Amino acid sequence: MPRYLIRRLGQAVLVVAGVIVLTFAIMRLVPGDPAVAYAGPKATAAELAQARQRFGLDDPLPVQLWNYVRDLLGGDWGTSLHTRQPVRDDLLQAFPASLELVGAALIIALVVGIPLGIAAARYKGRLPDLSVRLSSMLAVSVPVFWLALALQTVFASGLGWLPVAGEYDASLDRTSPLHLFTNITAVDALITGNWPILTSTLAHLVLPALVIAAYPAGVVAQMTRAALIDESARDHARLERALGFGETAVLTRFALRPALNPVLSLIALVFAYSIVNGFLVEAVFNWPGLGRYAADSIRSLDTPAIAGVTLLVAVLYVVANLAVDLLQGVVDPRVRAR
Amino acid sequence: MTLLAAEGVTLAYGATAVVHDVTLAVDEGGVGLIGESGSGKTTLARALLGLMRPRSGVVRYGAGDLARLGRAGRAEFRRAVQPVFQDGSEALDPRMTAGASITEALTTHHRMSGAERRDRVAALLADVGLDPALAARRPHEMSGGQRQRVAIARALAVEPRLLVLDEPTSALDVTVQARILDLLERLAAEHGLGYLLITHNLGVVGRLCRTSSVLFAGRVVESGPTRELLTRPAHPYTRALRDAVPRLGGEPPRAAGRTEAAAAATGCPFRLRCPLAVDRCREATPQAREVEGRKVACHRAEEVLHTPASSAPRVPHGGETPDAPRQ
Amino acid sequence: MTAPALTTLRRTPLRRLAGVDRLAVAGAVLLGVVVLAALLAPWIAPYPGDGGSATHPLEALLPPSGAHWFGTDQVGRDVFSRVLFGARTSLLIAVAVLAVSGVAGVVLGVVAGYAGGWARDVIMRVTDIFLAFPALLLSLALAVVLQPSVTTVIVAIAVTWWPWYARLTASVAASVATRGFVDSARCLGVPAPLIVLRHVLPNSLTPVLVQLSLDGGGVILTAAALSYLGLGAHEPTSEWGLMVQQGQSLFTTDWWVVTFPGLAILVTAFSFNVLGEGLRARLSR
Amino acid sequence: SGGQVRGAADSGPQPGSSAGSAGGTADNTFVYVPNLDVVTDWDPASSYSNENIAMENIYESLTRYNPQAKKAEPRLAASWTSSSDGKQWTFKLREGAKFHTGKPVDAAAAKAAIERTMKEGQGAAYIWGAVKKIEAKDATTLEFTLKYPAPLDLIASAGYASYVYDTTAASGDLKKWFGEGHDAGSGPYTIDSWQKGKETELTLKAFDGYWGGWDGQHYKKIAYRVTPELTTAWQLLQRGEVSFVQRLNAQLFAQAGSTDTVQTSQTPSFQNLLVLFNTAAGPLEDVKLRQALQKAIDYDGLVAAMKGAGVAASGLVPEGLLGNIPGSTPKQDLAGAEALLKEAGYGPGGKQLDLTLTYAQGDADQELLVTLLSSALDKLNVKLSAKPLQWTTQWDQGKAKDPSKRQDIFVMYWFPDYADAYSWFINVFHGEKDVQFNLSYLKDAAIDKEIDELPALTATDKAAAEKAYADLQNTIINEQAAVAVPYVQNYQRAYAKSIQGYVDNPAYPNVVFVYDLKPGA
Amino acid sequence: MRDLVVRIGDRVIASVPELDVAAGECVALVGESGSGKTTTLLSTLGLVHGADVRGRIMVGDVDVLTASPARLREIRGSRAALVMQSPQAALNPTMRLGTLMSRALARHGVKGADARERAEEGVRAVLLDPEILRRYPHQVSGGQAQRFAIALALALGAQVVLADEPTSALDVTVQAEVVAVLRRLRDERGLAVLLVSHDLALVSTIADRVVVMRDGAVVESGSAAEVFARPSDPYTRELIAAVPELPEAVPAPPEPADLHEGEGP
Ligand SMILES: Nc1ncnc2c1ncn2[C@@H]1O[C@H](COP(=O)(O)OP(=O)(O)OP(=O)(O)O)[C@@H](O)[C@H]1O
Ligand SMILES: Nc1ncnc2c1ncn2[C@@H]1O[C@H](COP(=O)(O)OP(=O)(O)OP(=O)(O)O)[C@@H](O)[C@H]1O
Ligand SMILES: [Mg+2]
Ligand SMILES: [Mg+2]
Repeated sequence: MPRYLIRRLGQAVLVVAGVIVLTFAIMRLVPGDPAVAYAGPKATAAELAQARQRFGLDDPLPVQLWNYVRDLLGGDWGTSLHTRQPVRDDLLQAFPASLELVGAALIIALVVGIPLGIAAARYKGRLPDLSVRLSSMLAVSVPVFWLALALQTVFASGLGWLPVAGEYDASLDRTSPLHLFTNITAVDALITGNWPILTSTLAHLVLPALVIAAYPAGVVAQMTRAALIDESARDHARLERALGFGETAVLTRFALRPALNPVLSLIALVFAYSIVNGFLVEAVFNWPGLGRYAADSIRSLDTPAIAGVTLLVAVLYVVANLAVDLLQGVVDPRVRAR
Repeated sequence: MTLLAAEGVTLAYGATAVVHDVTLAVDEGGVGLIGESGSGKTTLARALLGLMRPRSGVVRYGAGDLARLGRAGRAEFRRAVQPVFQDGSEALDPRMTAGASITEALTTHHRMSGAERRDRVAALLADVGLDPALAARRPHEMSGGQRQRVAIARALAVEPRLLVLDEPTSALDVTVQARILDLLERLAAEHGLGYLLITHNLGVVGRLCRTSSVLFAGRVVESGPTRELLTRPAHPYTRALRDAVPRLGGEPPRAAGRTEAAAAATGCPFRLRCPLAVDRCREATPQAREVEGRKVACHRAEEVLHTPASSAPRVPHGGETPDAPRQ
Repeated sequence: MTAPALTTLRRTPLRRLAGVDRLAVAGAVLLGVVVLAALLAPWIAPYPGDGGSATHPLEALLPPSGAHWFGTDQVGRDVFSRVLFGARTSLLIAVAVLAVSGVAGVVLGVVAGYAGGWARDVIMRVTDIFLAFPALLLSLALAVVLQPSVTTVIVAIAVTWWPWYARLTASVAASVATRGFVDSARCLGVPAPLIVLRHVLPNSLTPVLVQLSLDGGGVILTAAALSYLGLGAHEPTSEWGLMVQQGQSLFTTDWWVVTFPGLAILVTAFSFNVLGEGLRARLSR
Repeated sequence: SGGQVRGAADSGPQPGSSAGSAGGTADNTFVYVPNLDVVTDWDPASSYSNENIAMENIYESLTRYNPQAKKAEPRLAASWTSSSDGKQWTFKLREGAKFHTGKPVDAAAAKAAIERTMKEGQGAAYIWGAVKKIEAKDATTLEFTLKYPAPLDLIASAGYASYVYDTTAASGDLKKWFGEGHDAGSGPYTIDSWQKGKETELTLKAFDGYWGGWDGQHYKKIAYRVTPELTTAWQLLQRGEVSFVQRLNAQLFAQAGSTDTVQTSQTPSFQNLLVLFNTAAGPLEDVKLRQALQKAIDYDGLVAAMKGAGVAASGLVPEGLLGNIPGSTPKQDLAGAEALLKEAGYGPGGKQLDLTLTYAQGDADQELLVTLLSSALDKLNVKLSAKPLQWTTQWDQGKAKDPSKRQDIFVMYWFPDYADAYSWFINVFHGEKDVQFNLSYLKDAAIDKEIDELPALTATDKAAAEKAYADLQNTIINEQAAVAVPYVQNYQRAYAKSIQGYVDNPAYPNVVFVYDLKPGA
Repeated sequence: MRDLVVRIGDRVIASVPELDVAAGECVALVGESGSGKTTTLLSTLGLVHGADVRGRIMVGDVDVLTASPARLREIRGSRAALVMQSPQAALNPTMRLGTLMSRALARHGVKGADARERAEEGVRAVLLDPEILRRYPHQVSGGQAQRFAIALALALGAQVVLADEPTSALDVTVQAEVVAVLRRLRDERGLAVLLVSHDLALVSTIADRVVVMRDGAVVESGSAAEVFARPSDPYTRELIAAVPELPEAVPAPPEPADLHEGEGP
């Protein structure tokens, strides 16, 4: 296990390094001169030159890259052009909200997707299976930005069951202010026992989380079904049947655990995908997360911010992958032996 | 005359060596290579076929080193040495008809007109006892036996001097297996082919090979005339193998000690499973030496040869001595 | 023993079709309808001009009716006609992206898978890096750099899509490369490029083709998302994502402007998914 | 970041406050819904962006423009006089006004603030361009000496750069201090909390020492809840979660008009849309092409499709301001456009003309213009590549040092910094050393000279000024074809039924003077 | 087990007019690949899916074909247990052997200390250390895994073991070990064994009776000694002829006296 871990870590570091280089390359391709953006429209030639020097824009590219990496490691992710705040602070501000949203979505996806996958595998080829397959395919085919609008119109403004937008009822800030620890509203509300904010946050989470959950739920259901069917056709399932276990028991008590492995390896991918889907959904629901920040930076060609978001999501993906690998070791002892 | 030989070959996948310092020569008579699953038979075959480079040692083809052959030498080697793998369906491209597969072999080394090709394909198929109409079929449209014969026909198409047969029948039914073995025997006799036959089936080697080597954990533990090896094994492992083979109407097979024990990393690799192991076996790796007409790597070979089987490995009996599991 | 095997020979094409997964057929039919709509758009659209540059501001935002099945948009264009023309844009993007990234990915993947060694290491690490960026994210970053246009969308998505095929092909090709028939061809002395072309490539393609058809939906969704964010197609091109974005603020008042293009995306992506899923089910059997 | 508190720490849970009920009116908070981030610059000297919706409630200028009376009225200045030549202005300050820092608002403080703003020279600081000298005669008397005659009472009412603030508020770097979210104004509200990027970005609370006092009904708090999507904003308003939506589209506005819980107001504004053509570089250097583009715009269609959100423009200067020229509303003329294109070698059958255009991200009306224009041009073999951008980005690109990086067509709204037509000309069409707002890059000495004479003419001879404005507009629009003006915006506001006393003041776009409102029942 | 008659589907995959296995008896099903051996074996437990199974299959006093699914699950494992071809693949990779054992025991109503005792006893009976219960399948050798499968059957109290080519994936030396365990249990505990194999040599050393199948039909059956000595069907003769013979050891080593007493085909 340790050796395997070290190799995986090494790979991850390599990928992160590549991600940094690629991000750097893209940033250099962006039209517009960062020095002009920094020095402002009225800058004199001397001021411009000074800005160029400050940003090291006159250095050869490898030196610039090196400086960039050094700054990143030193915690300097640049300054956003549109918020005029350090990108790192912006990200720290926006990320917890995204995490909250995507976390809720993934929980929904797992809670819905896995049982559906089990049901489909249990009744393979019959009506439940067909309906699960079709609905999961629908779920992965639906454009999220459109789904967001549709759900909001129907459930929030039409039926009025759920809040329209926002993270929680803002007036609660005045009646029961929230102490922040993790910056994740629901979590903080929970640990500080701030029930009004917690219930409000959960109510506000439902719609956006459902929208973001559509894709992962579909994928998880499909994958669970496929893996379970695979697994239940294996020799060990036959033995389990021969030991007197019924079909449902074979699926849930025996096949599910090895089948979870491929499902797990999807989670990292789906996690990153969902964060990016937030780019399309957060604006509709006014969710103050990474997605809205990213969308804003893209619209304002805010290179440092775009680079920051890109880096953050890519690194998250790598980390999530690593975490999933470790988790797989928990689920599947064979992995541990590697 | 030796056509192909491994001299002190060590083979490795990544960092782990799986074949250690093996010397083996293939000449015109059949040569057998026996060993349990995972002992390195296929790996050695791949090296002999030039599909894998030895970490140390050389594979000799004729007088030259296989790794150092020039373009022409390599082409000649390719024509002279052909493999037949375990599973016919594996050896044939699933997308090619039998005819196309054989044609590919024909045209790789020779230019041929279309008519010539068709004739040769038909002749080759007939040679291995198949209906030439089979040329139009794809692997999945043929039975295992048919596939294996097509694979043999393909190997024969380049008119090799030597075949490397890696468990050519283990995927097949006993009846089909018998037919293929008959065919090989006949072809070897008719074409004067040399071959290396890899198998874990002692009966097959006994029938087809004049000399044999026994591989254990990547080491040749015994080699010599097949008949000698099978009737009077000098290595405890050879003996265990032979005793474990069930015989039609014969005694129930005997198990050879702690079969789940791994090969030892130091000293004699077999010692953990060996009923005759003594301290010396732990201390020194036995080197191959001549004992009564064969080469054997065992400190106690003479004793094995001359002890009656009563002291041979026993089936552990009763519940009183459960095996100490080893990891 | 050969009897069951022989029956496959006698199968008529019709029977073979019957054996194909019903889902795959359903997907193919649905997709066929979309393709037909795209191809025939200029002839079947009630107002072909509206698919392009015609505008009728005085007829803006008419609800669905006999004259305008899907109503009209902010500048009075027939939404039905634009949805039909939008199929052209979406399918063009999907086909172009899949072709470009498919070819690039397969070529690199086969090389990596067959050659192994450092070539494989280099190619796989590079794909790993690209894979660390979710497709939409990297496309976004690229689309910001490039001028927004359909070509930009194609390039941006293709750049993020090829690594999937490279990785898939590499793993398939690597396992194909260890199969007996490849060894057997090497032992025959067949030159490496020929082995790759003749044996490795054809035997590695099937899963890639299935993946390609599964991905059609993903590409269409990504393209729509890019246009939705204003980084893709622009006026007066008919593009579904763009249509949703422009009609977004009208959803509660003039629902048809957004609903139909959204449904079009859904149906097209769905048909790709059903087809791919059907093919995959067929393949894994 | 343990222990940070979100929300007002000082006002603990209040008994009886109904959680989750209509946010806003119930607890005496006015909730404003902007569609963009509120604050980009907290420095009252350089602030020149959306934060005006907050700044106008925090800071005060000497005067305020009254759109009904069409003149400046007292604010921090209780009264003022000017010399007959218009070069000497004396303002009498209100007594008893206090900064939020506790310091009194006196003439010396006002002088310091305005001088700092002039010195910083950023944002709209140019409005003080005529000022030669400021003197604090006594605690309440502030005297301005001008280089040339200018309407200083109007100038002092400007929406930007006119604020009076406490320049001694910070012990260290004042700009930095502002940037941390502090204020030094004298207005009715002061900053309560500010969290960039959060949904409720900013809250203001009542300043107890406000000179106007807090008798009667007033909102005690203002919250700014950023909501980019119009639909979302509308739904929030409909459900009573917010008080005021800055902007809806025509359809939602119509719906709002027939919704019981909501009231609407529609006001003609001083804000018009400018389609600026790049006269300095690229294909549009050719005046024929610019004229062709002017003719390609479907003016009537656009106004029709806007369904009331805009009215046809007549010249550069909106109705209600001196300099407006009635009866010169443009019309689409595709045949004319085609002929002009042909002359220049383009058009159907000729070369394809590729043009780039930038406009404001998320602005439905500009989007309509772009759709109509690109469709019309498409028929004329002109390919328009339009890019929606956030303002700063669009603007930065427009100001690019390298002319080849600039767009061919720049679409933006313009409204005067104070209620005077001069703003369009001096800012947008006067030649500039470094490009600021002259985004058609027009550089014409004759035009510049005429513009430079405008303030003096306005201050002295109205009729001559009127004629000068008409001439200038003819030159710029018809001869130079530097711009097309498709429409003047109507401000369409929607707000909670309970709010009483709301008046839209077009001189301060989007600003709600919350102190003036009554929360109602 | 009496009167086992199996007919399957419209296409006959396996048709066995009669097949009885008595306690303490080892019956071998032999035949080429695809001849229906596995199908016959699985139908004994009602585990053949997607096929039309007719006839009468009795396991003890339970008619497999008419029994309720619950009753059927009841007898699976506790009356008749399965040992499959590939040892590791037959065990759930994510589960310790002990977990599988205790779940199976719990399924048949044995829990707690009782279960632990039964498990350890079963494992000891196949000459394994109970320590093996703490391992995962990938940590045991093929022979151990196969013996564990037999231990499962013993712990559950099965009277008959259905072994589907239990040794064909194993090396000869390991095979000998598994076969020895089977034989011993048959002799000592009266375990009935239904063995599927295509290795005639192996069968000849262990089976009491032999059933030869081809293309889903039984071509010959009888006592092992009889079938091997005087095969009546040409196909059986071919099968026997195909068994590769080892050169006889000359001189044949004398048999150790303390082993294999009193048995033989
Ligand atoms: N590609 C590979 N990478 C790493 N290890 C391998 C590879 N192929 C084989 N091995 C290992 O090398 C050893 C020898 O394998 P090899 O296939 O040569 O054995 P074999 O004697 O042919 O076995 P069998 O009878 O099962 O075919 C085994 O331990 C096997 O696990
Ligand atoms: N589920 C199934 N559906 C259709 N045909 C099947 C199914 N299972 C088995 N068969 C067919 O039934 C026949 C008998 O299969 P069975 O597995 O019983 O043979 P076998 O004697 O065990 O063969 P082997 O020695 O290869 O294990 C074969 O032709 C097989 O293809
Ligand atoms: Mg092998
Ligand atoms: Mg079988």
